[in-house]
Amino acid sequence: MADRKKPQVPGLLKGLAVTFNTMAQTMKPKKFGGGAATVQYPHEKETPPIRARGVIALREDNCTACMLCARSCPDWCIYIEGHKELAPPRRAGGAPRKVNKLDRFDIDYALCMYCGICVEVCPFDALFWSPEYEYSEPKIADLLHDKTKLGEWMETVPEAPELEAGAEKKKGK
Amino acid sequence: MTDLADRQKLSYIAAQAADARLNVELETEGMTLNIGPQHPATHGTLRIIVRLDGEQVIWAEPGAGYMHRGYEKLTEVRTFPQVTALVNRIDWLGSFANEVPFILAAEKLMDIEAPPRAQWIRTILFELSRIANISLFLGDLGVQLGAVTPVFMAFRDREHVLNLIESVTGGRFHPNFDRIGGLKDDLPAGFIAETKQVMKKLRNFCDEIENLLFGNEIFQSRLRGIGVIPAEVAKQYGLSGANLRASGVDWDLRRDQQLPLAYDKVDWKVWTHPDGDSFARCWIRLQETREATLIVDQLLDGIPSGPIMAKVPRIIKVPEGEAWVSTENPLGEMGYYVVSKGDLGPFRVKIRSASFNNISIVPWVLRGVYVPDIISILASLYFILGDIDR
Amino acid sequence: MILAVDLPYWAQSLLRVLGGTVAVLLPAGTIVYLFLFKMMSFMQSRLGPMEAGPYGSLQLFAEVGKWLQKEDISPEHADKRIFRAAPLVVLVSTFLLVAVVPFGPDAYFTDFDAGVFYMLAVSSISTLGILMAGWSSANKYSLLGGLRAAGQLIAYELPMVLAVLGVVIQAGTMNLQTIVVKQNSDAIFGFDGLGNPYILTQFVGFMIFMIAVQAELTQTPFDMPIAESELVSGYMTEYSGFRFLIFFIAEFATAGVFALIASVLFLGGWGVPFSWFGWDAADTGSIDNWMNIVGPLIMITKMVVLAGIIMWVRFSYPRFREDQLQRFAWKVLIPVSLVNIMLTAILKVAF
Amino acid sequence: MAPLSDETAPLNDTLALPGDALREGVVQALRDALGEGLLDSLIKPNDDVWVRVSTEAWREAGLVLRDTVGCDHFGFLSAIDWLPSPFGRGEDDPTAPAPERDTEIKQGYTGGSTRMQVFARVTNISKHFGVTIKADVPDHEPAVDSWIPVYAGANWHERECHEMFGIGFNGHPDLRNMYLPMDFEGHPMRKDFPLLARLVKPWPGIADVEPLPGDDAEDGGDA
Repeated sequence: MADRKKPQVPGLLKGLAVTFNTMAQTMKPKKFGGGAATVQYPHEKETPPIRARGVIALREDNCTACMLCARSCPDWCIYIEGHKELAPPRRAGGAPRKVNKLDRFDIDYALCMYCGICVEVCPFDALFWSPEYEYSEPKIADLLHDKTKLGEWMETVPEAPELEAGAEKKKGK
Repeated sequence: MTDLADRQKLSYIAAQAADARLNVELETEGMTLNIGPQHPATHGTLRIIVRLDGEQVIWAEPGAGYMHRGYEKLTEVRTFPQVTALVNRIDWLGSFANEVPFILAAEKLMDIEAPPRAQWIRTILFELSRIANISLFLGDLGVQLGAVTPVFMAFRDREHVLNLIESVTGGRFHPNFDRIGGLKDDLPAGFIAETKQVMKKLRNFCDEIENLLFGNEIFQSRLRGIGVIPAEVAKQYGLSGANLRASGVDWDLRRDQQLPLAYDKVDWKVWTHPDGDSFARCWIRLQETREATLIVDQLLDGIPSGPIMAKVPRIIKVPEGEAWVSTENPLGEMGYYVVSKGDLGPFRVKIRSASFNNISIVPWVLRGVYVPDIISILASLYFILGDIDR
Repeated sequence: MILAVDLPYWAQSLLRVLGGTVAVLLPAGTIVYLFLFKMMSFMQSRLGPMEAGPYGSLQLFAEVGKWLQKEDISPEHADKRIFRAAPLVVLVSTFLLVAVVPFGPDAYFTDFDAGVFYMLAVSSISTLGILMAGWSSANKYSLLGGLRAAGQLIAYELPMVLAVLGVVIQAGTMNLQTIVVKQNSDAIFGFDGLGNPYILTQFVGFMIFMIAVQAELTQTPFDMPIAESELVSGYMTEYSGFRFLIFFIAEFATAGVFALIASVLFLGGWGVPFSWFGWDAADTGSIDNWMNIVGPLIMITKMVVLAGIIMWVRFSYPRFREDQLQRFAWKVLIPVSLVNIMLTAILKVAF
Repeated sequence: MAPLSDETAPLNDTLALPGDALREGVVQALRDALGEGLLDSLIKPNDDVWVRVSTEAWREAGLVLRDTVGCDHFGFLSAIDWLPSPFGRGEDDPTAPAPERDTEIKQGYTGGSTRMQVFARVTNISKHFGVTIKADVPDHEPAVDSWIPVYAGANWHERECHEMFGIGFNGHPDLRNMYLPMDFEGHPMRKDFPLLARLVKPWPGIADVEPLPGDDAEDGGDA
């Protein structure tokens, strides 16, 4: 410590001042801009941003069981089964259309790594991100959610956010 | 810093003495202490076996690999977009920065370049993840040295940065936002204004840490002259990032190579320190955090408008070839050597992660130090387990 | 405890036991809740425990309950008898310490003339307990922690003794009660508005004493024996359940007791300067009996202030290295305190 | 032990990025020093330089790179197994016949003649360029000289490489496994080592859409 130059205020005192100021800041009432940085979670909740990748929601009607999401999933955590069905024709007098109907659309959230590739590749706008995050389960097997559960989360899907100045208008999804 | 040479000589002598004691076996029976794999100082699962004479280390051997996830093998069964989601997890604190070199390597092979707006936003997010990463280092440094408060300050202010990253990418830790040819999405409205606010807070955080830790005489006496790595040795071991710059080597991949990123558009400074000791490494990181906030501020002012995605085919096949791209990640030089055979996925990806090299110097640098210095040297070398083991 | 009422011996003993327990547990509880839970949290921009009781005030009981429920594990290769006894030894040292602290004109457990000497002697018993814990745990971290603790506590005993010596010279007695009375009734070079709290005349001694206390208590920046980032938890590594709880209580109770002792030695103990009230120092009997009730409160206030400083430093600083600590003790603290004693002695003789 | 120095490396040519002449100089320097040892080289304009040296010249080439060319910063050292994977990406339909797969070993840049190659990357910090250097690893006895005498940092990289590819490094003091238990059999990064996670579970991407009754002539599945 031979090379220690004497500072104006000893560093030891400066350190004490920093902790003291933080304490004062935390103890200051909320209305004066004080308060703790933490949030008392079950009582207050933070709102996640619009784009937050909380959980994947499924709009079942749009899904055609094309398997693109299951194929692009890096973790192999999407399981799809379906069957073909005759649907009423689009135009009056047309032939009945063959459509794919979903029997099973499961996402195993124990495997999912929330990369969002499935949502991105979906060509039919059937998968969406929802910022919902409170769906933990005591048992890991219960994290395999089926299409009903995924459909329920559709309600929590927000509108896409406005873009910053200078961005190009987006086309499609 | 006048007696720098003396301190280097002292540590050199201590290392020599440790060697001698080990070789001549004059010492009394030493004690083998096993630090880790689960130990508060290893923030993860690094194991260090040290042989002690009293409290002095005569021999140390790190044992990595408790978190090896085989990413190099995994990349071989994944397509290029899937690998992006994977490499996020290498250095999980600065995860966006992991994506960039990989995407740049793939773009190099495909011979496309992201549009300017995408490059700027990439650079902004790159620097934001650097801030998120290093601010946690600054807090953790305190914990390693016994000060409990800085880490909470770090978490408090890093939260703002993570919120920013989340508002853009949707992921706090694993953005998976970079795409071959550009970015997934544009910035949401209000991002620029908010980021400027946050950068102010971060600069304030840097000041607080400087007062709380770096100015503290105890802190300085713990780190000054400890764990000196001369520039020659640092280069031999392939140290990179702040560890290399702390040894006086002026080498920063953001400046010293031409990549399609916006670093050459802003005015910034590469910090170096001649000492090469633990204090220098920590000090460089502190300065770099501050510098990064300034870089972000400047970048925000000049984002060009335009598209964020170049024209790329919907199904990405990367032409045959080999490419090496490395960037200056928060931990150091992070690079990907991508070999493609024209398939959907890479044929081989060699991931050169910074911490692997940074930690391989540990047996060299730990000789002759005391047990508490093991911790401070490890902390100052700054590793992330995922980055060592991949 | 000689109160105005005459009590039978058994009742006096019971009162002493109760008083002792309160005097040990109350400061410990106050310090843990006020500083460890709340002040530390505020300094770190958070709120601390908030769920158990209003503002987490019942958190202490929850913690105690938690520790009591846990299994009492001792490692297979541990020296079991010593391992189990060690926490008690540490706690005993705390109880012995509190025995000489005067809380009021008549509110004390014992009042004997070698109080200072006794206090310094029993405070090192905890070293023994820590060494026992470190050795018997059959764990290298514990051993290192125990050895560090022994080296450190012994090294800091000396500056503490020397710092107190200044006070003893000034007061001319080793009786803690007399020291308190003297501080409150003396005058500084003729000015008697404040009495003579020795923090003013013995400021160097006070600083050295507080630094030594910080080291005795193994609080940051001197917490190498515990050093959670190096030695996991030092000598406490292998302890769990109520034995850990005892260590924990002992740590903070000792902090409280040392803060009490510091306030006795340097801040005027249970009194505020007597001249404010027109009391005559020569006759302690003239001091009103209610001082036995107010005195402890004054003591607790002073203790909270001093413990607050100890904890504030603890939450702000990084820790030293073992060799730096020894160097600091032997090369800085001891010479300075020796000079302090010399000056005190010269001034004492001169005036 | 490296000499002690406390000088700050002064750098004035900060953004003087290397030209291709510099890269040609690298190749020339290696050719001068190694002669026959330099087997092939590739310079991509404004990008990078690859060289391939013979197995015997591997360490010598490292010394030349460090001392003559000035690449004193060690990047990494690893290996490539050029055998195409016999398992693909594990996305095969177990019910369908096994797909035909390429089995031809085809090396990348600068060619080669063996299945495995070691390659390394070193950087010249003062002149801002890097070199990727490769060497064939003999098929019958996969071993090359260790680079530890050249770059001390190669130690861990060679251990990793030994463990993952089964390549020996002559002169390496301590080729213990880093990641796997010492009695682990096989070398995980070789292409013929299966990635079991992709084999034990069927790929969920195989189309599982039941066709309409009496409609099974059509390909059931992809919409």
